[in-house]
Amino acid sequence: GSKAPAGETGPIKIGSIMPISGPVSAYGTQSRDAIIMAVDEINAAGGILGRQVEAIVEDDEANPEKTKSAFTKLVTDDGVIGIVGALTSKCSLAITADAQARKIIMISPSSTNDTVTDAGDYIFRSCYNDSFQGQVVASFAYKDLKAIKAAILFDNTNDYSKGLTQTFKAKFEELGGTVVSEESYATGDMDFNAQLTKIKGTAPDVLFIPDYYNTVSLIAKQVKSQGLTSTMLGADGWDEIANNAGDEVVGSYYSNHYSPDANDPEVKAFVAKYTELFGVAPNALAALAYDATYILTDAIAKAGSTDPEAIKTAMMETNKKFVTGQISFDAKRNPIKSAVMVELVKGTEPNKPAVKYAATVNP
Amino acid sequence: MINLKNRAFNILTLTLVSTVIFVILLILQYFKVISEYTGLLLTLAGIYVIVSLSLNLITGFTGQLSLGHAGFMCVGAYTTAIAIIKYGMPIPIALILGGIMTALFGLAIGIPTLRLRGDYLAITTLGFGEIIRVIIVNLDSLTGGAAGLKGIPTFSNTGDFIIDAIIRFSWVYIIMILVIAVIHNLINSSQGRAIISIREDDIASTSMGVNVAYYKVYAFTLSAFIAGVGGGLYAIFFGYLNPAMFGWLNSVNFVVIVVLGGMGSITGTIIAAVVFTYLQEWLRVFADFRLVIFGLALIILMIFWPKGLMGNKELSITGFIRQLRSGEFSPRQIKTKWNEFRQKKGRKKDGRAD
Amino acid sequence: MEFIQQMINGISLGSIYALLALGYTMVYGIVKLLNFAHGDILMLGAYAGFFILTFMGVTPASMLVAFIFSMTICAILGIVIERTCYKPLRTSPRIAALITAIGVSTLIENGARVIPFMGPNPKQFPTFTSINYDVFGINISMVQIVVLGVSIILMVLLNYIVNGTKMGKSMRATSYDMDAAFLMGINVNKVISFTFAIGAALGAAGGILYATAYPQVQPYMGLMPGLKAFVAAVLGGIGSIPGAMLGGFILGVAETLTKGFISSKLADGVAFGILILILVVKPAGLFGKNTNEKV
Amino acid sequence: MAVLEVKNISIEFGGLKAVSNFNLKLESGELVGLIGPNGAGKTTIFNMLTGVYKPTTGDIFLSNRENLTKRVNGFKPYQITQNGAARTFQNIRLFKDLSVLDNVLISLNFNVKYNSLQAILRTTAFYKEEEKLVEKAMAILKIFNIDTKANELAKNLPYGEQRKLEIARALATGPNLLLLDEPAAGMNPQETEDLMKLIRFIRDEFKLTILLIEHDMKLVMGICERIIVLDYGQMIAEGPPEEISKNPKVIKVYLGEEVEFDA
Amino acid sequence: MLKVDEINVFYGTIQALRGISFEVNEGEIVTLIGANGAGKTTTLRTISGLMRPKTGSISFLGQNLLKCDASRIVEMGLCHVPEGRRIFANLTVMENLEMGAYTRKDTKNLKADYDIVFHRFPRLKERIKQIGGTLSGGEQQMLAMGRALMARPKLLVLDEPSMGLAPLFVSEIFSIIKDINKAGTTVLLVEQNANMALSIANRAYVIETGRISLSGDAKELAASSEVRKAYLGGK
Ligand SMILES: Nc1ncnc2c1ncn2[C@@H]1O[C@H](COP(=O)(O)OP(=O)(O)OP(=O)(O)O)[C@@H](O)[C@H]1O
Ligand SMILES: Nc1ncnc2c1ncn2[C@@H]1O[C@H](COP(=O)(O)OP(=O)(O)OP(=O)(O)O)[C@@H](O)[C@H]1O
Ligand SMILES: [Mg+2]
Ligand SMILES: [Mg+2]
Repeated sequence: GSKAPAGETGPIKIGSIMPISGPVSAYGTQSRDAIIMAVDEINAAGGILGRQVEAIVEDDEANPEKTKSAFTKLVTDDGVIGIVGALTSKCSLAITADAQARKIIMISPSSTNDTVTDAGDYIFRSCYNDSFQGQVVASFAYKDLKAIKAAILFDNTNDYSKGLTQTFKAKFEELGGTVVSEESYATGDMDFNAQLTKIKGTAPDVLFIPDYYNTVSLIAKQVKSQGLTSTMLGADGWDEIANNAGDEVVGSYYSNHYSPDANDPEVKAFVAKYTELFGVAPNALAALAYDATYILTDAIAKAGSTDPEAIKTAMMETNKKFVTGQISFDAKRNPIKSAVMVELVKGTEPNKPAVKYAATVNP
Repeated sequence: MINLKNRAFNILTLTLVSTVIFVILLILQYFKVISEYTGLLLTLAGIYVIVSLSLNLITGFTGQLSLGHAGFMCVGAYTTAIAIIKYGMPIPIALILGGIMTALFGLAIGIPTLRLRGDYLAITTLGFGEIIRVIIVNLDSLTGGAAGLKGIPTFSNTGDFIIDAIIRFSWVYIIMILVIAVIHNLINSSQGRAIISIREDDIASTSMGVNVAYYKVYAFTLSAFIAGVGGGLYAIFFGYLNPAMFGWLNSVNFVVIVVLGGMGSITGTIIAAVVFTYLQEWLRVFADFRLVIFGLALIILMIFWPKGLMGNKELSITGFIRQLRSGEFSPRQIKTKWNEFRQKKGRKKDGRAD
Repeated sequence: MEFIQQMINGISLGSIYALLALGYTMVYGIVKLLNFAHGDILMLGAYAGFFILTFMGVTPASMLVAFIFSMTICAILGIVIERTCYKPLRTSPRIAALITAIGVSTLIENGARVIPFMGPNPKQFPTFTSINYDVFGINISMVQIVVLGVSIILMVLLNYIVNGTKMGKSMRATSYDMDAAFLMGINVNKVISFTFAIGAALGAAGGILYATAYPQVQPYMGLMPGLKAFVAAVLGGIGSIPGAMLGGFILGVAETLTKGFISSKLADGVAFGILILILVVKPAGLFGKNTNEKV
Repeated sequence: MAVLEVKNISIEFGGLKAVSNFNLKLESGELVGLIGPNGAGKTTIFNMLTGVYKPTTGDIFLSNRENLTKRVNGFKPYQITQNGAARTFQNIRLFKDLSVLDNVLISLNFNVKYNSLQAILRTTAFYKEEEKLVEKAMAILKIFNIDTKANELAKNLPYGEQRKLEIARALATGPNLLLLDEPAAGMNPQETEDLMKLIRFIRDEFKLTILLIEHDMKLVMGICERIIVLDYGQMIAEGPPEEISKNPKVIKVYLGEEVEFDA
Repeated sequence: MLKVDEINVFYGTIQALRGISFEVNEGEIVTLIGANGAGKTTTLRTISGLMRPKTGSISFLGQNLLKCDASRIVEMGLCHVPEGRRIFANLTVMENLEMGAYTRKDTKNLKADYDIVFHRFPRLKERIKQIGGTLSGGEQQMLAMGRALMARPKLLVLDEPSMGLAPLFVSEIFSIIKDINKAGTTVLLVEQNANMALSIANRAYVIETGRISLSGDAKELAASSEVRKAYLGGK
């Protein structure tokens, strides 16, 4: 295998693979900025193991093919010892087997698909996975909202959306509710009237829409114009919806990794600094990428060397409060942490909803 | 036309040249002169060459625009992967199976669409490609659906990454050479001429005794077979498949490669496929500007080389030597050509003035 | 009841496809170019509307300004694109122009992503508060009615231009034989520019209507509708104006009914399946003339 | 023995009877002219004979070189060609972007003695056969005096040579019956004269039966042994040139009064 | 009226015309004759603006044609009936004729002109609604000619108008040419049927591989043995 060829004195190289271009670049650039911010902080504080940290970011356009070549470049040409990435699950899945084989520590900040960490003990993530999140939303719906009938509208061509659908459904039905209708669409669809008409016929209490905010904001408008009154529920993909939708989403809930309005000092410091540096408030993925960088560098520091074996062991010992909460790893290298449910409420201006912390749901 | 006199020489040079290039590349990779990353790109380029050549067979040589080649690749990839994962088949058999399965799809598409021409055929193949994707997304239990298919064992697992990379490269390279040979030999034969005549004028073609329908379907099926094998290699190469890897925009990429290389030119396609693969990587540093540059490049290339790099000609070493000998590249010749070029430019300016 | 509602959903989706297919078919009909960039013109048109509406607020007057502004800008852009990118390729193989169109499309989409005031992030498109009519339990929205109305008006108008005016005559002549058209004294360059201008203006109008129906703008927003419009145009027989219209409706209704009554997972598959079936039966589309050349 | 026998064929285009109840019998070795005013249906008859159009009624019988006679109604054009009838086109339809040699080689494709697998594997059979094909093609080109241009692209030939290549290409399919549609169109009188000699020569050399359409009376009257005159899709006269040229009906609808020709 | 001066025209790198010069005066019939591939069609295409010469100049009615695009040239009154007919294959016969009148401003007289065309070519009248592309070769040739007549040009440029026409119509075409010439239209004619062409023309030029090799009075040229041998066939 290729051990980090960098001499004991050179910088410690960390790779990152993010979609800087392509359809989800909005997420990728924020995550990249957060990673660089973290690395700069670490270097300003004197680095780790007495060495500076260098982050090398490669763009994969959220295309698994590019993720693979970016990974190979980072590992064989640049000699990175760990990877923060990839962003989407399908991209991460394209490299997990390679990372495991080459003993490269990989920590994905945001790939929530359950199977991402299956490839082996070198693969970690800083976000919770779809099963967990689906369960959180389902129990919130059943217990807190007292919903009995749920409908789901999901993206059938997106693993994230599909994964959440399955776990939500399983948990909701286990709790005693019924999923009265389950409709889908394909990535890029803009018209959901057909599905919504069908859903309306089943009169659900809640409508679970596990997708990203840009699609959700479109769906929400059509939900309202169809006169469908069920409470809408979402997951972490809804992050940023408050800035991208109007009053039609008011009254909906979604699960997230953290709530920027929380009173935690870590959160406050991170949000303030990020906003100052980049001019926009960080989204949840940025926070996760920031945390992932720290989890990795902390482990290197704790391991006292760049030996992958040692870092891996140190990673497993992580137990600390980060921006997105207290994090430690379970046996499958998923973080053990709590999720928050946030509610969308009327903002100060019309058509500018605000986010309100609703509940913390623990595993 | 086939140069009959040089027949032994041709076969010999072809085998020799390809073997020598192969061995050199292997040695370079082994001694890390070519980095593993470059090696990976070379391998990927090989797969692109295979699929692009198969597309060229129908688009360049038969003259039928297909926008569904990623769909063919997809069928081959999934078939091969499933054959290996679920049924434990050895790689060669799985690859052939992938090819056959795709050929069946090709046949199923080729026959009903025989009457379609040009853009109507293009949109139909695009539709088939998308239907294939819809099927694969919905066959969750077999294909992993939207989450993709993981854990496809790679070509070898020696524990030494360099050796593994070399083995992987060899698989792709050898199959690529075979594909080149098959297409080249087919095109330069009576059957190949029949295929080309369809592109030129199908009414004249059928009037000269060419069974147009047969050869169209033949080319379509063979093309699908090769694309399927390419897809199979891709699956093993990646170890992971996702339906999103085979969208219609990927099909468009293959069309771009074929046109840039020159419709109906084998060497053109090869060069374009390799350049395309590398360009994708090199331009990555430009982040969001990458595709801006790419778009611009496409426009400029087409305006200046509307027939692609090679037109329908082939790059040939012997031809090049012949040109050298004939003094085509003698200093004097080059000088006159340069002068002609300058004159032409000068005149263009005048042209604008009036 | 649900069936009627789904039909209405389908027709309103179809009218959007139809509107876009019109622009496609226009350009294709005259220059035989699959203008891959048509969807991107739609995007630019929607952005132009977006700027006007954010700047002026949403009123009927500003809506009108948005339409005029965006259609004008896009028409000019259409002409510029034609002059710089397609004109040099008129005598080249058609596929070269197709690749150029792909290049133009890539350039516009990704250019929009790097232009600071557009950027990669989706933006909310300002709209009127939606008015819904509830007729015997059937839900129709104002936007649906407007889109349908505008598409039909534009189709009639286009049909008139192409079949009833001198310009239309020159357009048809140009489409059949460019050299011969020159020899009749037709200024082919002007005709083609006009065609592109109209095509692009239609795209822009489509963009604003599209963004009103699905209120969001982002650089890749033209991709899917562009593809669907392409399918609709082919379905109807490329080059045929009523064909494009019908193709759009068939596609919209087929998609919606599949989602409503078969399975939403198969919608795209079924839509393409219908396309293929129709083409296998009618190889030149529904309204396409199967011009068998005389031997 | 009859090479071609056409019984009562008719075809309509949207109500217009382009050809009605046309009968024709060509004996082996004949050189027959088919003339008639513009739009009389001559090309349409060719199109029916070669399978491009399907006659609405009637039968067509065609014999190949082995004297095997088949009823060829509804055959595809390639099947007709393979059964021994080849044609040229009124509007030249060469494979423009291919070489002159390739144009001829394509016509040899259906008799080729190797299959595509042998071609791909480049077996000896392949090389032997290729060599033969090229020889054969060159021989045909030589007859038309365009063998020196074998490697030029067809579209770069002057019009007259393109017409010759069309004939060469049709000849290469090894036909029993050759159908020529206005072979002299666009040729000047001198070239037409050369062409006449050529047509006679190939007829004798290849033992062909030839049916030709032509408006150049010098050519038609000069080489045809029998002439069939068509008007509005119906045969109005048939006979040797001398007779036809004096037939008042033919003069009225086709030849015109003032035209004199020196055959 | 038309003056072509030293034009050199290329197809890519192939030079098709090598310094061709000639002129056509008002009221004349001038014919260009020459073997296949001599460059006659190329000359006509260059005059009507479909191709551009690399060097040389062309003027029509005192204006420099190289400054005008093809459509402008037609408006000036130069009408070209191209080789291979180039009728609009998807338009009906009537629509094709209407296209011919595209530049006409005097719409009043159109009706009369249609009648003239239909009188000349009764076959076209029979097929008035037929799609141009499905006409027979000769019918298409008639349509091309009829279309040109509808334009009422000052200078009519004809490229092999008799190609593919039945003998009866060949003489008809030539009598039409004579008639419209009498009515005031100048004609530049390219014909393979050199006998006929020379018999109606005032003057003639012989083109040989892109150059003018002979020129002069049509009757005299027709009589010269050189021309007889090369272009008029035998004897
Ligand atoms: N596909 C078609 N559709 C409609 N009419 C047709 C079609 N093909 C031919 N015709 C008509 O049938 C008649 C016969 O045409 P054909 O081409 O056979 O004439 P021809 O005798 O070859 O004439 P020419 O000497 O001018 O070539 C013509 O009037 C023509 O308009
Ligand atoms: N598109 C083209 N590309 C290349 N060469 C061409 C092209 N068109 C014509 N030529 C060449 O230019 C020369 C002149 O051709 P042109 O068509 O003007 O001859 P022509 O005198 O009209 O002959 P014809 O009597 O056959 O119509 C010929 O040598 C021909 O091969
Ligand atoms: Mg004919
Ligand atoms: Mg000519």
